[in-house]
Order: sequence, then structure tokens, then C-alpha cells
Amino acid sequence: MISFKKIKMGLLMLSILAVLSACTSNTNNDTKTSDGSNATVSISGSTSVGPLGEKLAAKYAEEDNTKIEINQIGSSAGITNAISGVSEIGMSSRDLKEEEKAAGLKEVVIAYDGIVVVAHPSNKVKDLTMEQIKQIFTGEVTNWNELGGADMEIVVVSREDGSGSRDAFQEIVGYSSGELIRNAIIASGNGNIKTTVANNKHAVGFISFEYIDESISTMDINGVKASPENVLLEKYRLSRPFLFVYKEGKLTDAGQRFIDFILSEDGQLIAAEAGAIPVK
Amino acid sequence: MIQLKDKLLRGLLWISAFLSVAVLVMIVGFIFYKGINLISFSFIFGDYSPTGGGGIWPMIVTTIYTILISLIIATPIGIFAAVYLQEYAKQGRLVRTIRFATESLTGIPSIIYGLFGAVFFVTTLKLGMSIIAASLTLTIIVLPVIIRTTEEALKTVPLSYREGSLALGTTKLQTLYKVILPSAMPGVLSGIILSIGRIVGESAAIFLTAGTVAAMPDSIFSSARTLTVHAYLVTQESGDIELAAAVGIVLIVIILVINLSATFISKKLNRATNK
Amino acid sequence: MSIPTNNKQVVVIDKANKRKYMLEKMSSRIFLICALLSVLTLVLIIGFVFYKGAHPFVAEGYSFIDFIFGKDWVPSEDKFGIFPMIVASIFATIGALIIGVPIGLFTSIFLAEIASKRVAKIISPAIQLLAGIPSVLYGVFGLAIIVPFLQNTFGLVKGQSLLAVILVLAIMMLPTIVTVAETAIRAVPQTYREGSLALGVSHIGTIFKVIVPAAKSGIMTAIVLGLGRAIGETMAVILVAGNSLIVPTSLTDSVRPLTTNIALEMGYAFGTHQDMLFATGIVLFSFILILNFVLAKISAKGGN
Amino acid sequence: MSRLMSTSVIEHGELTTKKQSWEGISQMEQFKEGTTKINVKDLNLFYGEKQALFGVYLDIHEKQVTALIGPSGCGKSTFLRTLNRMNDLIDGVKISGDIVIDHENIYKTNDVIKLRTKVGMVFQKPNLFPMSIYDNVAYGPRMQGIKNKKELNKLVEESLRGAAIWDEVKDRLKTSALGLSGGQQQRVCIARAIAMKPDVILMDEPTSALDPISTLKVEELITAMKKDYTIVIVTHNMQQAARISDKTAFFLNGEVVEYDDTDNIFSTPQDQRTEDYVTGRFG
Repeated sequence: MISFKKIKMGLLMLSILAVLSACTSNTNNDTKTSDGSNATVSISGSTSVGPLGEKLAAKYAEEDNTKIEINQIGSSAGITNAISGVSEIGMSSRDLKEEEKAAGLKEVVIAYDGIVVVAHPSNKVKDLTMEQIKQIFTGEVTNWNELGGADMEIVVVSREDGSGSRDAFQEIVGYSSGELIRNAIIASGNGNIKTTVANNKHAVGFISFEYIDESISTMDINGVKASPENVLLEKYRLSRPFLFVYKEGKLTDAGQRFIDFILSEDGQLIAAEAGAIPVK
Repeated sequence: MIQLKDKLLRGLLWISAFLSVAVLVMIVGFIFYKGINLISFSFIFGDYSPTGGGGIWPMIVTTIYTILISLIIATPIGIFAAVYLQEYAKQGRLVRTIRFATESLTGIPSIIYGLFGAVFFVTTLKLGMSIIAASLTLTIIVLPVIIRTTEEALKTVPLSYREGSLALGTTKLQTLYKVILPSAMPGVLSGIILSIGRIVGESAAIFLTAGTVAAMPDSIFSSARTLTVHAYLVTQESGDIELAAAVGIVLIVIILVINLSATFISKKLNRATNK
Repeated sequence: MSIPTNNKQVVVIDKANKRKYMLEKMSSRIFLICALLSVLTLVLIIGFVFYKGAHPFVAEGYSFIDFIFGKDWVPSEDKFGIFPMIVASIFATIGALIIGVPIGLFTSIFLAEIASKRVAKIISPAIQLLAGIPSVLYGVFGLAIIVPFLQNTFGLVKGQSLLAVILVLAIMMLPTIVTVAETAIRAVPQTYREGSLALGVSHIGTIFKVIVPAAKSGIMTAIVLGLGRAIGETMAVILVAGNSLIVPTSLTDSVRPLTTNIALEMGYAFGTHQDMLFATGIVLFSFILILNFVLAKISAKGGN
Repeated sequence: MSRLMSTSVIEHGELTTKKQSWEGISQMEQFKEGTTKINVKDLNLFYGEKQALFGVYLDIHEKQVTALIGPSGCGKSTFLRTLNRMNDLIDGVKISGDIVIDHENIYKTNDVIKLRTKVGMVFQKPNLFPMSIYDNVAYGPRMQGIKNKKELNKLVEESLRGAAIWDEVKDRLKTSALGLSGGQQQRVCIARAIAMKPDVILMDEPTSALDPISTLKVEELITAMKKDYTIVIVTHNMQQAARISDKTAFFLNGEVVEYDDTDNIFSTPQDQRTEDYVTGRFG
């Protein structure tokens, strides 16, 4: 007869196991930290800045064991978390809005990033003017043949409302969320846009330079190739800053050390390797 | 004419059964086909690396954390609440309304729990995006399940056991943990197993409360990804279907293990009680 | 004659029993606290969602009618209309119903009545496993197989569409409907079958004329549970729906159901935008409540 | 054998309790002949608004078998359950009047445990727990705090012997009690009750679910137990009442119509209603 005592023992063992595993993973971290402090820097925000942030954090972890937590949930979410204190640092891939600055947020540009319009590799159209891009995304132009391409309906793919890349893209190209074509596919995350475009010859979307690969073809703007050099030379205008934002006085020195590392030689090197454009 | 109608209907039965099985085979087949070559020892136990090629061990640990913490909080409260509703409370209208409320709570989509958790636990209680915030949200999700299944199990215990025990001069508490709960145990356990299944499969609620940090969580206060959230983010972020499918295989294996152990335990318990 | 209540005269209780009574009182207190705690979480979650959800309409003068029937959802421009999403959710659920219920029901009848014991013993647990698979994997399957399939075979401009959502939800509904309906059909007493067969009615006739009507309330439960899961699904739908904010006019339009909208925007919404997402949650919650009410009415009317 | 009879005449709708000769007998005298173990005075019981017991006066004598007979629904089982306060389990039950066991009014104390250890009970259907025979019998004492193995073994053996079932189960004490036959299970129930060393044992139609042979075994056991315990047994079976009880009380519509030595009740019933029932004129 399964007496209740055995069940009680089982539950007891279960909880001890949980507590043990919780603290064991704690302790082995403590012992390694050189300067004894095991501060955690919680960073959340843009899904474009995120991957760069993770690569930087991985490199940074080799010399300093401050735990860097990178949460990829979208620029506006990062900014909201920075304001509300849920995260110490917010990552944004767009400039701060007035009310966000008013909330006491300081910003540091850690790199620049270009946004490139992408289409299916089979798409003959390789070059667009800023005006044409606007017409595509606002629905004035609906067929690729109007842009010198094949007779194919255009399927617009855009990012979700809170994405920094979308805000920056819309600001530079010059249309508002309300004007975005209604049946545009909304894909959350650069990766999602890339796979949607890569699998659909009708599709057109925009992604951060970091995500460029051979599964999609990139569009030049007014004949200017989408490359970090052209952004630095200000010839390619579709770019936006990668910002770390934090509330005045809320930045711990562990956080400050991480930012200094990013702005240092090695930090900017990693940014370049990741496809972003170094600040220095 | 009847023969024709019969044949037609019998045909329809066979076709729909075939369709269901075909769908099952297709889905499980797709996941294994796409993900199997990624499965390896290092994939399951390796640490995550942002530049790809890493393992999913942190996600497995996070999933285990969420299961353990949610159950450790939800099981006692759920069982004790069910005991109160079934054994102590007067079966008046109040108890019936509570039961109807828990009934409809089990039907609420988990995204609403995620909504609530994201604001209440993450921001209001200042827990931040963390495993504990996600686990508390999951606790609220599984609590009604545990209460309902435990109550049903308590109902199956014959009244004669209670009277027999009380008539021997034992207190209600002794009767409860010596006679009533042990014989209701199979039902209670099935409720717990059901909850584990729901926790493992949950993604919407966890996505909004535990965040997306893809690293080994330090403690229950750090943000982390569970397996299901990882499968979703991988599909969304990098569009890597193979990796998502591989995570899917691990999830299916976990669900299989849970279901099999559930049937095994309930068989053993049933045999024990009415041997 | 008033009913006299006997007054409790305190009698010296010997020590051992005193400890037991103390334990007894303490334990019933703990059980009460746990019951109150679970009721508290009940009230907390419902209260919180309704408080946040109703706030913009009650305090900030947004009109609930515009919210329900408004066609534009542009949070940055303070436009919060969820009509396209309500239509999307309803169409998706009804579509999934039309495909999922017949197949699900016929499969459950097949398993309960036609299939040999050995066959049923293999298929039912397999389908139960299907119910356990996390919905995210249905989404991945949808994105990788269903969307390209629709795009190529029907020559659609894009695979992400209402049809994709319907197919995914129908597949997700199947296991719930099959398992619950199968148990209901198996629960129909053997005497019903024998009675009908004895009258010379064919096996198929017996099934559809006697057994299915007898298991009606169980089947109804199965359908409503399946529906509940379909309406509440989020992660699988985001990957295949296309999420565009239009009132779907054809199966090939990409749509954004209510749940997807919450998941997509909850991360960064704050202030009125966040409240509007809670309001979307209320609309969803009332769908479920109506469903539960219908279920209670049917199974009550179903009698046995 | 003086007859202590309580007659409560009921004009429907209005209860009048004619003070019967009871008052006349002094306190001492009533205890003289066969000390009274349980003294019930003017007991009324209400299920919410419905009254089930009307002004019951009854003295149950120590070390005797008292049978309670009457048609179903006459309140005999309800009355039995008031003696160990099992009715407390039912919502909305109200009791008035006094039940005194060993000079202590059982409704004036809230030490129900002490009462139920002193007043054991055996139910209609054997309700052994899903445990081994040993655990079933040792359940009560263990709950009382007796932990010592040797002491428990002795107590279990004694109880099983006391219930005349030791020989049939002594070599399978560890097996599940649910495997035994109906008659054996009921006797193990009796053993389980005896293990508490009660003074009184209440039996609610203990043999109605058993076959004739087991019924006979249980009846022999009851007569044998008379020397150690006061037994109150509710039964439908009038022959059983005649065979094994010393005193019999005839219940009808919630009140005691007649209470006397068993021989008198069955041979020379005083009240016409008792005679009709005893001679089987109405069910």
C-alpha cells in the first residue's frame, strides 16, 4: 500500500533537489569571479542590437565574470524596461523619442547599423530609389513590373510595431505606421523577415546588415551599394545608431565597465566583424 | 439504398481515421526528419553559444526549474485547497461558484496569464523578467487543474472509509492523511502529471515573463529561456527550422517520458489500493 | 418551539487529545488559507485583467464601440480598433471547426466502434501524444510545410493566410476532440448497442442512430474543449498567420487573430496601449465564458 | 424486572411529553439493577428543519446487548449514530436533550476523540481500509500514539482472537484486508473496534450484508462479547434481536414506542403498535 509517508518523502526529496541545483549553479560562478562581485547587468531590447550584444558579452565574459543578461524583446520594450528599472540597460536600434528622453534616459551610441531592403534572390530588381521604396511600402506600387522586374504582385514584409528597425526605416524612407500597406505581412524579428523573403519570390522586406547572407538579395539605393563603407561615407542613408540607454544614476559600475569595453578597440572590432559599423 | 449509405459512412470513418493518423505521422515525422541530425550528446548537454553550434542544456535546466518551482508552489496549495473545498467547506452556493470559476479558469488561453504575469509579477512585484516570475505565472495556470483533479479524486474515496476511521476516535486530519489522501493518490498524481505536461508545453505565458536570455540561469531570479520558448525564438529570430525541430524532438521525448511514467505510476498505485 | 442549541461546557481534555485538537484546528486553518489563496489568485487574475482592460474606456473616454468595431489598429497613432482581429479569430475558429470536428468525431467513432482492440490500443495513445506536443511545434510545422505547400500548389502570392491558420488549428483540435469523444462513446452502455442490433439495424446504423445521440453531451464537451484550445492558441498561429491588419475577405488573406496581437505587442506596450491589449484579453475571455456557458447548458440539457 | 418506559404521546404538529414514571424513581435506584451505561434523556434531533427524533428516553445497560428494532426510516440508525456523535459529520444536524455515558454528557464536551475511543462502531457494509489486515486492526491504536511494535502485535492478536477470526487470518496478516470474505471482513471490523478497548460497541445492522453462515458466526461472537462490552445493535431481523439481545427498544416514527426485556417485547408487548410490528402485521 503506497503509504502517504513515501509520497511525502518523494516531495521532500524533490524540493531539496531544486534548492540544491539552484545554489550549486550559483556557487560555481562565485568562485570564478576575480573581483569577488558577482553583479549581473540586465540588458533588454532590440532584436537587431541583441545578437551583437550577445557576441560582445561572450567575448567580455572571457576576462570579467560579471554576468551579462541579454534579453531580445524589441527596442521599445528595452526602452520601457530601462525606464521602469526592470533592466539596467535598454538596447535600441532607433533614436529615442522626446518623451523617452524626458523620462531621464541617457544614450550611448555603441555602433551604427545599416538597414538594407531585401528580396528573393531570383528577383531581377536590384536597385531602387528612396521614393520607390516608399511607394512599395505604402502600396502605391503593387507589381514588380512597375520597377523593371517580372510581372509579379509585390508582397510587403514589415516588422512588428515595437521594432526599432521598423521605426528607423519608416522615418528615413518617410512614411508612418498608418500609411504602411494594410496587407503587409508582419514578421517579428530580422530572422523571420529573412526566412519569409527567402521562401517567397514575390516578397520584399528590410533587415539589419548583420543578417545579410546569400539566401536573399540586397537592393542598392540610388545606385549606392548597401555596405558599411558607404554608410560611413554618408552616401548610403538607410542607417541608424545602435544605442545603449540607461536611466541617470541607475547604471552600475559593472554596466559602465561593459560599455567602456564595447567602445574599446576589441569591442569595436567585434562590432565590425558582426557586420555593424564601428563608432570609432 | 441502406447498403450504399452504410458503405459511404463506413468509408468516411476509415478516411477520417486515416487522415488523423496521417497528420500524426506527418508532424512527428517532420520534426524527427528535420531535427534528428542535430541531436547529439553535445547538443543536449552543451552550453549555448550565441554564434551558433551550441547546445540547449541551459534551456533544459530552465524547463526543469519552471516545472519544479511551479509544482512545489502549486501542488500543496492546490491539494490543500481541494481538500478544504471537498472535506471541510459546506457544499453551499459559495463552493459551487468557486468550482465554476476554477472550471472557466482552466479554459483561459495562456496568453492572458502571460499578460497578467508580465505586468503583475515582472513589474509590480519587481521580480523582473525571471524564472520565478514565469513559475509563479505557471503556478496560477496549473492551480485550477490540480484543484479540479484532486477534488474528483477525493470524491471517489468512499464515505465509509471516512466514517470507519472517525468512528475509531481519530481526528479529521489523521483520517485525511492516513486514509483519504492515500486512496485518492492516483487521481491526485494524474492531476500533477497533467500539469507537468501543460508546463512543458507552455510558451506564450513564459515568453512574456521569463524573457529570452539564452544562457544558463544563475538562480531563479535570472531571466532564461525554456525549451518551447527557445524553439519559438529560434524559428522567429534566425528561421533555423532544423534547430527548432531538434528542440522539438527533445520536447516530444520529455512528453513521452512523462506520459509513460504517469500510466506506469497510476497502474502501480491502482494495483496497490485494490489488490 | 425554538430549536435549543446546546451550550459547550468546557471539560478538561486530557493532554494527548489537546495536542491533537490543536493540530486539528491548525490544519483546518491551513487548508482554509490555501483555499482562500487559490480563490485569491482567481479573483486577482480576473480582477486585474478587467481592471486594466476597462481602464481606457472608463477613465480615458475611449469608446468601447470604436474599440470593437474600429478597423485601424495603430497604437503609435492612438488608434485601437480590433474588428479585423475579432473577425480573424472567428473565421479561423469556425474554419478549424468545419475541418477538425467531422474528422475528429469520425476518428473517435472509428476507434471506439470499428477498429479492432489491437489497432485502437496503438492509435489512441499515439493521438494522446499528439495532444501533449507543445503548440510551438505545430507552428514550426505550419511555417515549414503548410505555408510553402499553400504557396506553391495554389500558386498563392503568399502562404501565410487564414487558410494556413485554419489548417494548423484544425490539426491542433484533433487530439482533444478524438480523446474526449472516444471516452464519451465508449461510455455508452452496451445494452444500447445490443438493443439496436437486436432490431436488425446495421452496425453503422446503430452507431449513428443510437450510440452517437446517446453520447451527445460527451461529444459536445469534446467539441467545446477543442474550440477552447483553438481560440486560445497563440504561438503556433503567429508563425503562419501573416499578422496583417485587414478584415479577411478570402481564405488567402493574411490575418491577425486576437491572441497573436497580444503576444506580438505585449513586450513593448505601455500605458493605454497595454490597457488595450488587456481589453483584447477581456474580449477573448468572454468568448471562452460564452463557450463554457454553452457547454454547461448542453450537458445539463443532455441529462444523462 | 421493573419496566422503565417512556411514553411520549404525540398529537401531530404539537409535541407534548407526558412526564412518565421516570421522575418518581430516585437517582440511586435507577442505577441499582444493572448499572446504566448510557442514559438518554429527552433526546430530540433535527435535520435542519425536519425533526427525526422526538423526546427519546432510554437507558442502555452495561454488559448487555440492547437491540433497536423498527421499520426502516423510524430513526433507529439515526439514534445509534448520536451515541458516538457520528451525526456531527452531517451538515445542519441539531441535537437537544442529554446523553450521559459514565456520568459525562457527551454533547457537553468537545473531546469527541475520547468519546469515540470509548464508544466503538461497526457499520452495515464492512468498511475496512485499503491496507493489510494488520494495519487495519492496528490503525486505531497507532492513531492513539501506541508506536511500540511488540505492544501493537499483542494488541492485534488479542483483538483478532476477541473477534474469533485469529485462526483464519494469523498467517496472512500482511495481505490486503479487502481480499477476505464478507463475514471475515466484518469480524475484522469488530476486531478493529475492539483494538481501541472501548466500553461500548455500536453495530448498525452488522449482518444485513452477510450470508446466513457468516451472520450466525457474527451473532455467536456478539453473544460471547457480552461479558466485556455493552453492545447496542440496530437490526431489521427480529429473530436476530430475539436470539442475541437482552433488552429491545421498538422505534416508530422517531420515537421509542416500547423498551423492555427482549422476552417481554416479543411475548407480551404492551403497546398495540409493538404487537403489530413484532407479529409482522406491518413492515
